[in-house]
Amino acid sequence: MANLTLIQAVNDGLKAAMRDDPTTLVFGEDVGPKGGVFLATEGLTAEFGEERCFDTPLSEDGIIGAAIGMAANGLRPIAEIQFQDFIFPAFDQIVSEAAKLRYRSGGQYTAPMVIRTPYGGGIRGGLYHSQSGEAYFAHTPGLKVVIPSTPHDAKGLLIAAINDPDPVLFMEPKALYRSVKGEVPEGWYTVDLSTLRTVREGDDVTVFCYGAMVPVVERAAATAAESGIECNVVDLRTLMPLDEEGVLEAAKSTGRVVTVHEAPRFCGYGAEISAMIAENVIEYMEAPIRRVTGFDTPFPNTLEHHYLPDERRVLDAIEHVHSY
Amino acid sequence: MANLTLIQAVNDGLKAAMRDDPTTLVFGEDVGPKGGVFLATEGLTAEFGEERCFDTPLSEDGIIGAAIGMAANGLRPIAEIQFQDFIFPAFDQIVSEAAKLRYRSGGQYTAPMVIRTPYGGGIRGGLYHSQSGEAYFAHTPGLKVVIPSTPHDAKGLLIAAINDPDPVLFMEPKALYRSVKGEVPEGWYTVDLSTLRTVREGDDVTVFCYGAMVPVVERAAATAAESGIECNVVDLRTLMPLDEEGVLEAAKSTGRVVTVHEAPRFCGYGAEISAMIAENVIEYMEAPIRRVTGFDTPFPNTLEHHYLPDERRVLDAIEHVHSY
Amino acid sequence: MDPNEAYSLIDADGQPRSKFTCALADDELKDCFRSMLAVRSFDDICMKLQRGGRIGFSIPNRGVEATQVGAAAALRDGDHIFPSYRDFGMALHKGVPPVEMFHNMFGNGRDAAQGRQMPVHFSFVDPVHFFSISSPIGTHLPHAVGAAHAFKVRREPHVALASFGDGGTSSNGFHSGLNFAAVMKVPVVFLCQNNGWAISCPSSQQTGSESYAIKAKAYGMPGIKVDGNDLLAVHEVMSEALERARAGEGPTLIEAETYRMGGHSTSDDPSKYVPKDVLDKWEALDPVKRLRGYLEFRGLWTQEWEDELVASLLAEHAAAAKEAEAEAPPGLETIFSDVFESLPDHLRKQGEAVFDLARRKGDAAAGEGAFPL
Amino acid sequence: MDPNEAYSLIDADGQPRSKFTCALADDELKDCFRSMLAVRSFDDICMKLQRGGRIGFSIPNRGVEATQVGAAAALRDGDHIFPSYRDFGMALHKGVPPVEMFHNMFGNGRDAAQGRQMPVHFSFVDPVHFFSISSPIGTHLPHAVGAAHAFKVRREPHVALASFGDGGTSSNGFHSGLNFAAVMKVPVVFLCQNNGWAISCPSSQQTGSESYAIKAKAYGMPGIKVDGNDLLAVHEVMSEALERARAGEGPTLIEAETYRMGGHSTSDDPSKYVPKDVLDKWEALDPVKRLRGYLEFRGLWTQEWEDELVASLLAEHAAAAKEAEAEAPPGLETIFSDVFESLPDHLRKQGEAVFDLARRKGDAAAGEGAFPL
Ligand SMILES: Cc1ncc(C[n+]2csc(CCOP(=O)(O)OP(=O)(O)O)c2C)c(N)n1
Ligand SMILES: Cc1ncc(C[n+]2csc(CCOP(=O)(O)OP(=O)(O)O)c2C)c(N)n1
Ligand SMILES: [Mg+2]
Ligand SMILES: [Mg+2]
Repeated sequence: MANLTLIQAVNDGLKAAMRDDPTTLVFGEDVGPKGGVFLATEGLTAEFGEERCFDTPLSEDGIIGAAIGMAANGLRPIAEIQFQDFIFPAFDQIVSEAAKLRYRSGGQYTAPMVIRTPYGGGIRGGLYHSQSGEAYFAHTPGLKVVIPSTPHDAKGLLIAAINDPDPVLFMEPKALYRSVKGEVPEGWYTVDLSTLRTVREGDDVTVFCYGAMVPVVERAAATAAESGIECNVVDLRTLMPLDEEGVLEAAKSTGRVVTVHEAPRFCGYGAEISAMIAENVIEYMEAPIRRVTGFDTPFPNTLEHHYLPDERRVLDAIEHVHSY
Repeated sequence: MANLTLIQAVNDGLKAAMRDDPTTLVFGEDVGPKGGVFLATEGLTAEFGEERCFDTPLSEDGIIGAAIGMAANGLRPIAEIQFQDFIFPAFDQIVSEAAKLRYRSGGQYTAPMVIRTPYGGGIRGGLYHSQSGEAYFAHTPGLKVVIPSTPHDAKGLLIAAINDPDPVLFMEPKALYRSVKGEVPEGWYTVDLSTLRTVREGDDVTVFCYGAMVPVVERAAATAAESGIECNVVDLRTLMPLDEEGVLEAAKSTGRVVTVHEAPRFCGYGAEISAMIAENVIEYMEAPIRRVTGFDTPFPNTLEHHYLPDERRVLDAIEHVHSY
Repeated sequence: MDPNEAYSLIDADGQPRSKFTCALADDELKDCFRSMLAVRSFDDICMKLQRGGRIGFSIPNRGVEATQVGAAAALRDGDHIFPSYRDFGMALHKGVPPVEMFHNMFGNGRDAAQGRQMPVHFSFVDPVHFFSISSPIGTHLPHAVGAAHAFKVRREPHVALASFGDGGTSSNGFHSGLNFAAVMKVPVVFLCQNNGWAISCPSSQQTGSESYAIKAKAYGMPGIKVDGNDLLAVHEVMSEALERARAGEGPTLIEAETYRMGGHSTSDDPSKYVPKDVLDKWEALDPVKRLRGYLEFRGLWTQEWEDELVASLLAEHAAAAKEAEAEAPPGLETIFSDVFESLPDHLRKQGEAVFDLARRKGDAAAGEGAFPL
Repeated sequence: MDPNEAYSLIDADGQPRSKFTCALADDELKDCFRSMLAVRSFDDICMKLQRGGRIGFSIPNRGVEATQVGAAAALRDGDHIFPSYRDFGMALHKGVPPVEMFHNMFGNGRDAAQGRQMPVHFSFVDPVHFFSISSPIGTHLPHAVGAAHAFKVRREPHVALASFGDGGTSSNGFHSGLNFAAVMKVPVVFLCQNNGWAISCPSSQQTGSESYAIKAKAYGMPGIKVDGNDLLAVHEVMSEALERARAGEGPTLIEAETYRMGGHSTSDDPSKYVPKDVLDKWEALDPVKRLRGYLEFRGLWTQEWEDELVASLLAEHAAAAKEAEAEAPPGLETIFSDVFESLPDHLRKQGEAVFDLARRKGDAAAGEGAFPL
């Protein structure tokens, strides 16, 4: 075990996967000699050579398009998109191609690949270095969407994603890159996709969250506990395919639900959680299903701390559904 | 008044807007001499000249990008994307640029423009001529999203969209292009954006729908009425900004809600409707909030009639929430 | 070679323009001719099936047979084709059984893709890697680059061929694909079939450049323009480009100048925009006629042989179409399979609901909508 | 002109390479020199503010001043600039008050964009149309094309200038922008500032082409390569391209070959990838030194004059920075305004909730995150 930051765990996971499987390769903008703008790919070119870790021209369309062709022809590409905000030039390749290749060819061609990309706010990145796009991708049939919130999960889920037979969007909460640390096993291991992680047990209010919102929710839950409200905090980890049974069970267990994410609320991922509950277990609900989210505006810069859900806002929602 | 099909109403609306405002112009693939693959733009080049209605190279990125520049510099562009399935090469321009221009410049630059695009299934178009992408756009702050379901609304909402100071995605239900006909006033008129249309009144079950699902829901509601279930059918018409108060009122009025759309369910637009209700008026709900939607798969071809919500499926949901 | 001048070996009647050595042996030449007739036969049957309402859609291929067959003939075993929807001539030449293609045209349960795609959106792995066609234009160019990179890192002597139209040169994928290919120096050949039109958009409104081949300059690769109705010329420039690729010298862009003699698709009415005199000009340059002329010049052609070929192709294709039409549609479960390798819970439940509803309320009825209306 | 050879008028010491007539009058030349010093001054202050933790981010501009100022100087009133984040030299030369720029650097309430954007993402309409900068690379090229189309249909004699980097040539927007511009024949000039790097990616891995200027061939427009550290040469080729555009002759692509002497941004450590000897080579070609040499040759320069300029610029910029730093941050309501022209209900409610929560639970605390970490 080593005590690593989340970004170190990602780096460690990449190395473990690349040592394990010679068909894996990493590419994207600045991932080579520079090691990535966040240093996620540091040391890879040195260890694995330029053929297995290299820089590409500035085209996300080309990065993802080439990855699909590699994946369809026997390699295991791990593509980096420098910020999720810059994934949109490749949206067509992801949505029209990677997501639909298996279906439209009856499995004759497939795209087992991972797209790693940092997402979310908290680094004073303004409109274009802060966005959270999970809802776009979770709404697209054929893609898997994974978001870790701890160093342990970051490494284990990343290796699982690389091993997965389907295209996986692996979203890394950049606000946590260096702000969380944790025990990470050495070498190769996986954390199963489509499993939830119970962060904290409690009988009063269920809080669903993922990524950089997990520590925010943990703090809010700790404060709530001081006034006797015990929260069941669930880290979704894999947003698609989601462990829906697990979500419904957790919702039923308290009858009071809050969902937290950074992305805009309208048609955000939290809406699906609410809808799923309202469709399947509404009779267990004892309070409105609350969402604490980013606002339905672009992401501001100077005022980002107002935009991002913080402990205050989460706690307020917990108290509200608890006292309802 | 003339009795027009929906596509004729679109054509009529374009002409009315272009006669009214000399800064309007129409462009896209095949919209010139050919008049568009669905003939929505027929006759425009002849009447308004090549400077105001013209074909572009095959690049949606270029079409939307150029439209933004025109809009920011005093023109009123009306861009056509031939099928919504082909809007994704322009996703970056729409999401990163059109949607955020006003915000990021403090209103110094704006993008008053309309993107017209046919969407949805029912024409044996398979994966790439059938998709419904409204959730992607409704989730993107800064865009308006409009979907008409009648010839009257198609013309009136289109003109309103063209007159609107913000970028509007105008999605046309291609399955209805020639299958519905209706009275359409001559000349220039608008239907206000962000207003709901009550399609049918009823006290038992509220059904929210839009676009090509409206006639499907109407048929289901008529059948339901035969067995004494009276539906309150609401055509949302403008998906963003939505008349949320109106939606909540309609939901409360029956306490039983069904939402219908063609797009995949997971993180689809229906999820937002459910979430909004579960957050604000859950205490009025007397049954689970049901969604009748496309499946969470790409859009199939031979079996499209199984994929698309039909009267059977809508009726089943109505009966289910009614008898709950 | 000047990228703005089309390279050609035989004239409109198939006579050699000057002395040259033909790399194709007699039987290969005859085989190519057979494939061109096969394309025409397949095409004709599809058009008739579509007019008769028995299939929903097709894409005419008349006029472009020499480009497709000539290019396919230059490929070797192990090379991969990344085609667009108009490229079924390549599949036919590479020996894909017509009945498999008709399974796709009818979207039946024996279609490799379970009728999920529109007609002409083929996908094969055997006897040739003919990559799954998608409708969005230009997306497959970077796929070919990625596949070529896999050949390169595995030190395999194969090449990826990406084929697309003049309209495709405006797409994002053209730009990223050619750029990546040149920077990565991978074994890929880009074949732009300039057939004069992107639906109704003529080349003059597609680009301001002098030719499509010259676009290669923007990426630092050779750009060759070839007479696309001259099978020999297409075969020769393709072969050279493939050899360069195999030798590790990187990608090539080839523009094959040809002409789409029919509409864009069965939904299109080209009389609205195609000038009659241009059609006549190209009719005189008919690729089948030209190869026929050359075969005759080489003493390889008789009318009788051609008549027999045409008859046997018609019989084979008609039988294949009949067989495919008689097949059952895909099972309902195919809506949900192949989204992921294994079926996740939410799709299992959605599938169960379909079967349950069918039991309770009867089956869904097919709609009346038809492609583009 | 050969698009692979950089056009240049003055040598490394500012001496004319051969006889030429300089289109710039004495005062214009002096003004350009002043602007180059202004860029350097602004840049230095921003670097210091960033190192001191007083602003979050900046983009160094040392080395590329001649390109930006030379290009801006060639524009006329009414022309629009579509800049990228490194282009503040153009804004300074066009007379944007430095204090307005510092409002943006500090993201305060007097920033035109209410502190919504990161530093250096400027937007001005007055005294020049300096289009709102966004981070995504290359998206603004088609915007310039659209704006130019508006000039064309209104028969206005203006030109749109789109400025971008070598990395930007790989973007979707480069391809669609140049293609549309040539087909639509609109008055636009594309200025590629080839500064050697796209963050850490050298030109050799950005493209396989011989130059960036030659990419113009793919679109059928003139492509000119110019010595980007030679203000006179930049000004001359820009002026010619602008005249062509104004005369209705369509777009031009200009590659200005220059060098980024600093890091990509304040978050970047270029020592990891920039070779020292290359830096030395370019240091010798410093654009300020070169224009200084030419001014001296023309008898327009004295050390005293320059010292005074530097001192007054420093005083002006320092005062402006101080003023901006003292400004209050934007009001909370600016999170919700300018999403649409008018505030829709759902945003009004979200805004009210923010105020309500602040009343009940106190204000949100600023986080500790800093740009790229
Ligand atoms: C991204 C995208 N935009 C639009 C379309 C609609 N469309 C189908 S084919 C076509 C024209 C293609 O022309 P070209 O590339 O020359 O190929 P050709 O049909 O001539 O073989 C268009 C615009 C599409 N399929 N994909
Ligand atoms: C679409 C997109 N992808 C990635 C980035 C991250 N990024 C910011 S600047 C940059 C390099 C740009 O290089 P160049 O165009 O040469 O401009 P320069 O910084 O050298 O002026 C990259 C990759 C981005 N801003 N946008
Ligand atoms: Mg074509
Ligand atoms: Mg650069």
